[in-house]
Amino acid sequence: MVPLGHYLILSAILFGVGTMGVFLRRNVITVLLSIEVMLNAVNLAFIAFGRTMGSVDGQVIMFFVVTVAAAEAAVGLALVIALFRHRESLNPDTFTSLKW
Amino acid sequence: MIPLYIAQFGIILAVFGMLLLAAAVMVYSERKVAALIQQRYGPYLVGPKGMLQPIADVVKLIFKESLRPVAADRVIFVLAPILSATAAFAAFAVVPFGAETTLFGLIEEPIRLQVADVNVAVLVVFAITSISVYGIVLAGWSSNSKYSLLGSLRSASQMISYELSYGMSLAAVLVLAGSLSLTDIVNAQQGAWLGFIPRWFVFVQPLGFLIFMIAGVAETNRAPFDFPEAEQELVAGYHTEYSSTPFMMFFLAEYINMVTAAAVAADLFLGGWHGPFLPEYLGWIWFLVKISAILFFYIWMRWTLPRLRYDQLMQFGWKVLLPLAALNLIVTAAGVIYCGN
Amino acid sequence: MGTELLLFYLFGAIAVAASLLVVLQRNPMHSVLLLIVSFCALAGLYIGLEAPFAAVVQIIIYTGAIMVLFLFVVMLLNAHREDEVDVGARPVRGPLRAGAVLAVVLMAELVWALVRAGGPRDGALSEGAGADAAALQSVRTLGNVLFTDYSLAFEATSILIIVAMVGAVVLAKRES
Amino acid sequence: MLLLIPLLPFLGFLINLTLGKRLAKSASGGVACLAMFGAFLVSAWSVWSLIQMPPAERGVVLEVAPWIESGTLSIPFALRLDPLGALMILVVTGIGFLIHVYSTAYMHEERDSEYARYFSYLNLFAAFMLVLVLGASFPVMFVGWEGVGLCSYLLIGFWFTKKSASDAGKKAFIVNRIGDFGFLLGMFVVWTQFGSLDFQQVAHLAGQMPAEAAFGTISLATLLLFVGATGKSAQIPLHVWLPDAMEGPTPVSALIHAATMVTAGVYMIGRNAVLFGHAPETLAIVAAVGVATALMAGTIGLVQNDIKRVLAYSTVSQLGLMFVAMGVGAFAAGIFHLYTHAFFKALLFLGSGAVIHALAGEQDIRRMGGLRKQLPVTYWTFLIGALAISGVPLLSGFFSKDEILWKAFSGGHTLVWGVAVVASLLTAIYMFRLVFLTFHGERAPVQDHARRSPGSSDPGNHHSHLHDAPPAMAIVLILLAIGSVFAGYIGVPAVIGGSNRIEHFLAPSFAAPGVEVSGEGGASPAEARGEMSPASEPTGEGGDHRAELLLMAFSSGIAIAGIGIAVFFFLRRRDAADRVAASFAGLHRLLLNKYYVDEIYDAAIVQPIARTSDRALWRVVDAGLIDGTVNGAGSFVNGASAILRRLQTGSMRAYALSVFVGVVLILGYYVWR
Repeated sequence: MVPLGHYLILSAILFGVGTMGVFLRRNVITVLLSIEVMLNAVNLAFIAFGRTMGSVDGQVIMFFVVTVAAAEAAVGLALVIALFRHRESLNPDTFTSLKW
Repeated sequence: MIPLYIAQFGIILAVFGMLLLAAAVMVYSERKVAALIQQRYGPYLVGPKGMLQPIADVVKLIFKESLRPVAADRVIFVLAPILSATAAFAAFAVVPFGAETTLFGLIEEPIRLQVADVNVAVLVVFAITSISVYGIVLAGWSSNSKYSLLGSLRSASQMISYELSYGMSLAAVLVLAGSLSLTDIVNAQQGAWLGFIPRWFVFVQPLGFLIFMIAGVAETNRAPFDFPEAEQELVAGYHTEYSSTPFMMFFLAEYINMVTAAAVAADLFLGGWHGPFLPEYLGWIWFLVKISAILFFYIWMRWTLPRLRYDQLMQFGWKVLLPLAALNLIVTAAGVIYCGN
Repeated sequence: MGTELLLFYLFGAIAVAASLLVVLQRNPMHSVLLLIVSFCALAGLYIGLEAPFAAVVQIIIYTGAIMVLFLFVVMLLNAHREDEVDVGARPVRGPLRAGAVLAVVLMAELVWALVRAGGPRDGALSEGAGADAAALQSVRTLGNVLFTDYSLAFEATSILIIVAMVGAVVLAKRES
Repeated sequence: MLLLIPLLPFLGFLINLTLGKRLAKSASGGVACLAMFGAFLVSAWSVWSLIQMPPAERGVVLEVAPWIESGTLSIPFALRLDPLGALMILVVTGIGFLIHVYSTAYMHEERDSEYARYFSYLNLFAAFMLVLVLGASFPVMFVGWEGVGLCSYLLIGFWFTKKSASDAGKKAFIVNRIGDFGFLLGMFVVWTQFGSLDFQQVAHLAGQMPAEAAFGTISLATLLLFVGATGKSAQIPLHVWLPDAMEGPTPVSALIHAATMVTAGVYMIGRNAVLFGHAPETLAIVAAVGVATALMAGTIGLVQNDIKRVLAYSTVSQLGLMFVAMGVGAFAAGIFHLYTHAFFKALLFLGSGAVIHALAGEQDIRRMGGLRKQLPVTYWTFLIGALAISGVPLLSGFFSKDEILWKAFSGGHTLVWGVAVVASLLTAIYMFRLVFLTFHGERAPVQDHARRSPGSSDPGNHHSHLHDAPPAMAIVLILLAIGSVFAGYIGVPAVIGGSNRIEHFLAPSFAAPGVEVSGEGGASPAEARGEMSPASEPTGEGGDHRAELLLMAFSSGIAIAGIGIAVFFFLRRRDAADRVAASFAGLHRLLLNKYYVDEIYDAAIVQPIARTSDRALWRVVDAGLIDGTVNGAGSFVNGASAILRRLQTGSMRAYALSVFVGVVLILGYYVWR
């Protein structure tokens, strides 16, 4: 029987890793991936809590998170493509101008 | 207790071997059938009626030199075939192919003829299929050749598009059976209506079955949906750059996928191992029969129908198959609620 | 040290390692694959948490759909490597490095907070085990909760998906 | 009912304003005339109903709506009709109507839109004038006061494409502003003194107190009001605008700058008779200014060559005469003269208009002459007007002017009387100079460059032959001629068997309410002036009868003499006139240049103001201070944002970082707490 604390600490670590990625990588796609990592960390925490409470709400919320993640990925990637057409680059720091 | 573990292990080995064997048989029969359809002889030199042809092929492939393009992505190039092969094998793990049996009394309490009895088996199959996409995609991308890339892109988009219809037609059956466990689904098809019509879901879900078959063909990248390896257009598609053992793995994976798809179809729609005239413990024979029938159907289709155009494929998948599947699901659900069972 | 704990450490290690690699190496393609690995590891953890359905969904949706989408984009833009030459990019690397450091700090804070709150040794999960696992595992209960208590949220997400879909199409369409 | 009187013209104005552009000439003109005629009928009816009442309580008050309510100050928008107002509205609406009719013909060459614009202004003027006349309190009157000022500006500058016209308009407006300022101050003083602005109440309160021996508050108030009057009625020192106002269309000059508006000052003093009566100092000043103006304008009029300017100066001098009447406390006489003057001066202006019309805009009398034949109607009517204004016996001018002279004399202001006599002599002379030069003798050939007002020039025929006034004009001229012959007979003085009806009629308006009005003629002003000069307790004793008759004869003699002189110089021996002019070259130039008043004003006031506003106000205050502050604010924001912009890197990850820092800090706080 694995204690709740384990899962929470794991999810904290994953979350930190994801955040790190957001700041370290200079490729929009990778940044999005890092965000996915963060989302999954959160999912893990949810499910662990749900398990502890003995309710399925954790899983339900996890589904919603997944849905949102899917939407986010779709739109985000569409944006990436559009951006790539304008600037031949994927570096988020090249997209600093507020309009073109 | 010990014998039980032994039995389990045995089953795993048996399944593994059976899949390899099935692949070999498929290769042979495919060639034969094709030849017959085209009024040729087909393989007949190696062994009696060329039955050992597949083995010859394997040997040849193994002894070939394994090439790798310079610009290829080393890791992924190696990884891709392994991945697809693994996925192919893994998918079958949750497919039951026979009733509970004591293996002729070798062990006391009966075990199920199935590697792993997961209560969400259907979804597992589904999930693994979705993973098997990566084998192809990565192969195409890593070998860094435009043909491969195009092939992999095509296969990926195609498989994703048809996965939806696949899942929906499957969901209809789940609704009918009221369970995600393949075993339960199979058992739900026991017996017969009016004594002679077997309670197979195919009779309840004709449309569902049709969609499932078509989507299955698309999922396994077989003609008329064999775009990833459309010889006439892109040399050999995603495995253009592959040779020797890696190529063999793709080959293997393709046929095993076919078998798996056929097995799942049999379990979902054709009542699995249930059938007249045979005792429960010989149900696996029925199972084999049904699978072979479906597989023959695959081969038959491949050598009969021409390949579609890519846009036609997509149009069909999104604009015809998906709506139909959705409709089917809705109607089924409504029916289930109405009949209240 | 039961098998469960063993599995937990195994999958946890895989997940963390994979995620770290996702973040730390440059090739986006590899990042995607490694992320898939970490997702699979998480799926394993979910099974350990008696949420097999969640695990399967994790694989089907994340691995089978979202990641394929990423893969597509990576292939489409053929971004083999992170472009070192910043095309007219503002050099804001320094502060961003600081952000990475901050992430580590956050990690430390969280862990510390958890440890102080009873940490790994508390048997929090065990009394949760009292709840019958069957109920948690059964897809039926899940469906009931999803379509009764969370029906509104469910509908909302469906709308969200539609909007996202349309938006993606509009954005990615090459304006002619 | 009372409200209808100003409202009808206002409606006409609205109609012509809104859809006048689309209306045909006949339509817009018709609307305007109809509005005026309606107003005339209504006012006639209300005057009739007023006359039915017993003399004591003749007065109808109509409170239209509450207007200004603030603390103790409460001014309803009220109209009041009393004998004085009755006379005025009859003049305004009656003559106004006639002039509208005249205008339909006179302005006929205008484009439709211009035509409509003209009539809308005219109607608006009428409306405001009626408000001015009927207003029951200072503020209401002030509304009308300002309104007519505006309309006069608009109409003087009607042909605004012509610089001289627009300049004249501006001049008139600005000069009037000065007067209005005085008027306002006067109002304030009255308010502080009496705590009310309603004419009746003010008069009542003033009636209680004795006349001021020395210069006091009332004197101040009245003096300030009088400044306003000088502005409107073109008295020294604010007379300069009226002659230039002749740039406007002739009917406008007739209506606004002869018959109605310019007399507003006189009317205002009459309206506040009681107040002025209590301020002998002011009255003296009024008289002095009036007589000075009369003389000065007369002398200038003697040498001017522009037909309309001559008339303008005569107007100024006549107004001066009216102020003389006011000054000597003969309010009734002043109003009476105002009333008769309205007739013949309108007639004269319209006559000159007819001449100008016939000569396609020629206004210089030296280029005229011998028009008697071609323009018989104009000639005769003009002649009648001239006779009336010069005070030839048995014509309207005679009675009113003689009344004033007699009141002045009997009031003991002999000096004033003397100057007034000279002024009226001059009047006779320059009027007939005008008549002779215009209609008799030989006509100088018309040069085309001499076409003045673009308004009255029609491209059709270049007046190879002259045509007399068209019917619309002719009828109006004749009607006015009749008027100026007989208008005076409502005020035939007692001595020659008449019973000065007008004076009795007006008496209540000049008396403080509550003070018993004796039916006797001339008594009321005396009483209103509160026993200021016992010598003006006249009529009734035999001795004064003789004196009055004597004076009457004398003044009529003066008139005849004036005409005679005119005959000698300008009909028989023109060269003599030129010789006289040559021999007094300096004086002649002085008169010709109107005593250089304009030049003096320009040098003393206009230039300094212009210079200061250019050097100090514009360059320093506006450009320096105001623009400086505004631009300073702008540039400050600019600079600040230039600094703040650094935060807006646009790099999403920088933003994310800022958020993240916050998260870490907050969490850290809770962890280490």
